[in-house]
Amino acid sequence: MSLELLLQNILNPPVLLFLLGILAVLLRTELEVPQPLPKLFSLYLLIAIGLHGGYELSKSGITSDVVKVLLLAMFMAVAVPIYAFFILRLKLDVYNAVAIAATYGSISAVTFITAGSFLNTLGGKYGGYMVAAMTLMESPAIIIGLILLSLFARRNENSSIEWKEVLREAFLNPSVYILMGTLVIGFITGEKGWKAMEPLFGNLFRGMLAFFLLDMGLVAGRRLGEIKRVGLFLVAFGVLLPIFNASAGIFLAKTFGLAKGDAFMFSVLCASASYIAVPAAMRLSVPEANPSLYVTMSLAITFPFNIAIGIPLYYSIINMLWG
Amino acid sequence: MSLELLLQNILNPPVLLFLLGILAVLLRTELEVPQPLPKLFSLYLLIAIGLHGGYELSKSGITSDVVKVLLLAMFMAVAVPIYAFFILRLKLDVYNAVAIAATYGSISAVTFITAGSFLNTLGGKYGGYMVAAMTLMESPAIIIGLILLSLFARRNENSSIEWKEVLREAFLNPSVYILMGTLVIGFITGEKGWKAMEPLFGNLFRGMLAFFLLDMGLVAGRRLGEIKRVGLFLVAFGVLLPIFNASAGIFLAKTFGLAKGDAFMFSVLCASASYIAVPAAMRLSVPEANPSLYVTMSLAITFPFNIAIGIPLYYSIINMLWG
Amino acid sequence: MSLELLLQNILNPPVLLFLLGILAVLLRTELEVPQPLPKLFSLYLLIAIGLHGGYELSKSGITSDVVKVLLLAMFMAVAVPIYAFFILRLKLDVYNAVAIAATYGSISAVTFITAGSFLNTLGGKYGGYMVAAMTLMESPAIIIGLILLSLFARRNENSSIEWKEVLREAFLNPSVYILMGTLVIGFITGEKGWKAMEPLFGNLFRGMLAFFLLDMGLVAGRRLGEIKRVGLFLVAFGVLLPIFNASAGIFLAKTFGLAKGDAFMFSVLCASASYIAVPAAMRLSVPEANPSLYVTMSLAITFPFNIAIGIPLYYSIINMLWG
Amino acid sequence: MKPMKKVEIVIDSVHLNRLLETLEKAGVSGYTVFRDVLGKGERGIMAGDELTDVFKNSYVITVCPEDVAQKVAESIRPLLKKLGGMCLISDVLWLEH
Amino acid sequence: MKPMKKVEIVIDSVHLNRLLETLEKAGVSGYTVFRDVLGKGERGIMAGDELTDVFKNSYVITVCPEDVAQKVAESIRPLLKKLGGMCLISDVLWLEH
Amino acid sequence: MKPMKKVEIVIDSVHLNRLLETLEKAGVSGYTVFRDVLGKGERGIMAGDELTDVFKNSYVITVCPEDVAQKVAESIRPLLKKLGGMCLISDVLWLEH
Ligand SMILES: Nc1ncnc2c1ncn2[C@@H]1O[C@H](COP(=O)(O)O)[C@@H](O)[C@H]1O
Ligand SMILES: Nc1ncnc2c1ncn2[C@@H]1O[C@H](COP(=O)(O)O)[C@@H](O)[C@H]1O
Ligand SMILES: Nc1ncnc2c1ncn2[C@@H]1O[C@H](COP(=O)(O)O)[C@@H](O)[C@H]1O
Ligand code: NA
Ligand code: NA
Ligand code: NA
Repeated sequence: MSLELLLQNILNPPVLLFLLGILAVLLRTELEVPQPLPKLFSLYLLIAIGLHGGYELSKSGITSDVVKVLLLAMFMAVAVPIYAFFILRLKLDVYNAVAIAATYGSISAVTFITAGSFLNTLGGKYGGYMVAAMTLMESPAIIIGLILLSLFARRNENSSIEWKEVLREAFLNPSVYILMGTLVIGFITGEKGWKAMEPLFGNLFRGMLAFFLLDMGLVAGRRLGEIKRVGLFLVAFGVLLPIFNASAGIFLAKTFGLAKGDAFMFSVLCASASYIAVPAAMRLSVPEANPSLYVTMSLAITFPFNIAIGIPLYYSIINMLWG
Repeated sequence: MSLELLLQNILNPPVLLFLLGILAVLLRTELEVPQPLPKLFSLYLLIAIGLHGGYELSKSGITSDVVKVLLLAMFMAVAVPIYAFFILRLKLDVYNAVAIAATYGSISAVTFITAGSFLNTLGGKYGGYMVAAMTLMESPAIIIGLILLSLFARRNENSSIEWKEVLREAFLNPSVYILMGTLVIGFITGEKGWKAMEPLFGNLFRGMLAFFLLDMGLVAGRRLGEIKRVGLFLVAFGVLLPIFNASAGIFLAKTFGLAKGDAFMFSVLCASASYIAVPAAMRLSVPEANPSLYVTMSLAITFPFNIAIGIPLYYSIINMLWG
Repeated sequence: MSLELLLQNILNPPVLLFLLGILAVLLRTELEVPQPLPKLFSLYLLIAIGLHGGYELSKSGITSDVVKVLLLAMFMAVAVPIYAFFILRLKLDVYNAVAIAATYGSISAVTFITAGSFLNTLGGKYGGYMVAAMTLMESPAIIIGLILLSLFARRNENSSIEWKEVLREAFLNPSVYILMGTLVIGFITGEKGWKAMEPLFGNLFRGMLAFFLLDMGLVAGRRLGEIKRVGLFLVAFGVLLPIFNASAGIFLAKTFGLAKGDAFMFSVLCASASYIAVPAAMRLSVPEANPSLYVTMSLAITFPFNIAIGIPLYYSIINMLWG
Repeated sequence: MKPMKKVEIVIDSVHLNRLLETLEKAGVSGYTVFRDVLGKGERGIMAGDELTDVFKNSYVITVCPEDVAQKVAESIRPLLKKLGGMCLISDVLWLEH
Repeated sequence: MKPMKKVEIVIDSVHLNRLLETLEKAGVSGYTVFRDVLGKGERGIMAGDELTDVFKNSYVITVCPEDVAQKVAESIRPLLKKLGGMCLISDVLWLEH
Repeated sequence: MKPMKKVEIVIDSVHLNRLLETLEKAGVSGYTVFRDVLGKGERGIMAGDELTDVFKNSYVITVCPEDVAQKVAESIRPLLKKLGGMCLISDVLWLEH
């Protein structure tokens, strides 16, 4: 990865605001973005990306290429939590291994969005169906995680998994639902719908992302203090697994002939870890696992790593391979 | 009403987001737009429509046509709660009849705004004074309701109505106040003022409406479960009275020669029911009435009906009559 | 000051919305902009002004003129709280004198922003470094105040000032931090960064200011009732000191040859009083002082005075001197 | 530490102002208010409605001497009868400072 | 005024629904819920995390007769054992209206 | 169920951190915090001011054994004397789990 690319990524208002947020915590300022403003930003970003993705999809149509991407996405969403689990079991009990594996099997929408914004500044493009791929990749890890749990954990009756609840939590959690819904709405209403929504959900997008990343920096910064309790193994895991996942994604993308921009976004999806949907699901279904581990790893290690270094790194690899 | 018109209304991002909100509740997702974000959206919409209406009014001036519309608005705002009350008394006690009658005598700003957005997509227009008409129509129903109450209910001393409070609640409730205030500000500052406000309060308007309607869908959806407790009579009332009110509005509009767009907006005002100002006032002044009835009817029956079916229905009638 | 200029200032949506907010309280409407929406607006305004100032600074570069302005800013930020303290001591105990002096020694970002918006409508301009000057002027008054306190108050051990806390509170309070941070980000990312942020942080700026001033009107209005308890001396102080400070600022600006727009913004900074950062710091470090005094003076007297009368007044003086 | 009575009240948010006036008239020296509290009681679920305060409770604590508590209870009873809600009284020790 | 038991419970917000179901099964006639409460206990600091409810508590009050309180305590104990949290019981007088 | 003391404290939100530090030093095992509580007392109305925490209270509950409660009371008294606020102590039963 060239230093230039790294700087091009970092010296951008969104990433700098993220760092400003982290620094605010380190310097113990009392800066905060109080609840529920973060929810306003995350809702906005999900709706914006859903509507825009749906609109793009309505232009391109659902081609065999689209189906290919979706199948690859599905495959990685199932594979990652499984191999992550067995790696984690080397050091951790079943509960924590399940929760962390599920966290890394799923994705982070904000990482995806930041990568898209980075790609745009370089003049690149990705297909609207990548948003569908992202949506597809959110949930399977939760199911896989709980299957692993019921296979490997001996829990007493009381703790039996309520599958109906779990399936709802997995497939109808707010972010999956809103992404899916707005994707469909964007697809149905096409050009005309998008033109009406663009002033809010298109033009303001990068500014809102920057604003939200300031808050993400605060949230990540607050978790930084917990890193020492996470231990070296998990810190290394939180950096190396994303790199490995991205590489696996790039390999698949090359093998199956994805376009350059799509390959990049796919690798970012593989590399990213969930910090909203999966932690909420794990807290509910695997209360034995320690949320300080999986939330801290996802928020304070993997997310900043991807935002600052991962994104240009994966891009430079792809740049080499796709030319 | 042609199917095409119905689809043209429904296949729009705002209405689809409203349906997405309802569906989110039916599917028991945990999607929510937490407080006070809904207040941000409703404040925004009120200010935007007030400023824009005032600006339009500053262009057209206050003509005899304007006075005509305002008088018609006043007339309907007084007439509707009276006849609604006597219809409701067929089945209900005085308290609930008063509360529901007041609810239907007043208006819903979001219904008005959605209708305006629908009109725009069809290339239609309405006068800025329609916003003044809407403002005028919010309050009288509360007063009429309480006059009916003091005429027909036997309450003990303790429950005597505090008229001063009631009048303040009616004429200075937040939405009336903000609409009136921004209407005046838009009127005073004219072209120059509007140009400065347009990027926020004009360009983003349709997107913000769509965002807010997602939340309105959630709120309406949560009330849907109460419909069975409301009973068939009131459900029918919640659909038929709006149609009747709209028809009465159309009849008056035709008789007094209103322009097409104004007639449409006027009919929507007549058809709509309040779910913010009036319920708050009724809860305070008529605690004997059951809020599950009037809030549910307004939010879960009449509002969705108007948004999805009423708006294109009234438009197609007007289209026939005005040609 | 010509009446025309006064009207030009007042008959603007932002100032009128401020008055609408005050009136809402006087009429006892229940209008409110609930928490944390005010924080959303104030964060937005700080980020917007920081990014834009940094961008402007990246165009002009850091010249000797810039250094001159910053030194003047520093000087006033130290001088004002000192002479304010001795004036206040004529009537008040040490604690309240310190707290009020610090309040007036610091600045109000919203007053600055409103002045900038006024200047723009008149076709004027100010340098991006004025934002840096503003940032510089926020904190010193807190330190000076606490130095005065330790010199003049006899407090028991328990109450000894925790200087480390105080310095952090002064230099790393949220508004100083965010202004400084976004100024640097705007400077670093220059033209390209600003272009990406402009749709949100540039185009919407005046609308957001107007929205926020509505809330500021409510907050100021709620404090109006306390004015009678503040006493004539402090009311006079709250109007006369700003005028004196602005005059001192104008004198310095003229002496040192500042450009017209910069001189105006500098005089507004000198005239304005803090109602966020300093009150929070005083509440913490000087609990003996009565917050009803310093918050009321700053919010309900000086802020409205500056917004409605001070801004055009200082401008007309400068217009005379600079021609 | 002084023995006092702690009075806890849950009431519809729309009627909060009226309750506070009643408390002041009964002579309490202070109170603490928690807005936006949810709940369930005889009159059904109060789960917030995001648009108005119609389905929202407020929770108020006031600490006072026995005789004032008695007065508070009496003046609140008709309010609760009409508007619903809940009122609890218990013993506490008040730390004097 | 009727002597009753006041049961106070602090639990992770994610498990609030389960708690309320348990209370209803135990036969309480009502409850009051305070969402978004922070705290510290055996399992560390619950300081909110702004993105999910993972590090947030809810605080619930339910007032009931002694026997119901007993039942509530029993049915809540396994919940608290597994999920953490706190449950307190004390005496109050309930103002009848 | 173990008999314990429940200590309730109302304090200015700006001084919350200092209070929590004091509690920890006094040896409490946990606490629960309600932020953004309004109120009225000797020092006037705390009705929130929307811009800072200057006119806002926080409400804290900590449950502890009698001796710790005593210690808490002592170490809190000077704080309340200087900063205002309120502290209550009462008896509760703590459900062991
Ligand atoms: N037994 C109870 N325990 C705790 N809170 C209650 C109880 N009963 C009623 N409440 C509270 O008081 C409010 C009004 O009660 P009600 O008037 O009975 O519907 C409810 O929404 C609850 O917040
Ligand atoms: N001694 C205590 N006093 C007050 N609240 C407590 C206490 N212990 C625990 N809590 C509350 O219960 C929550 C869960 O406690 P725990 O399961 O022990 O971590 C904490 O976050 C606190 O809000
Ligand atoms: N008698 C009381 N009952 C309940 N809360 C009180 C009482 N007195 C004071 N408070 C609370 O403590 C805060 C500070 O009280 P003070 O320092 O007396 O102004 C008030 O804002 C109230 O929230
Ligand atoms: Na992943
Ligand atoms: Na109507
Ligand atoms: Na100043």
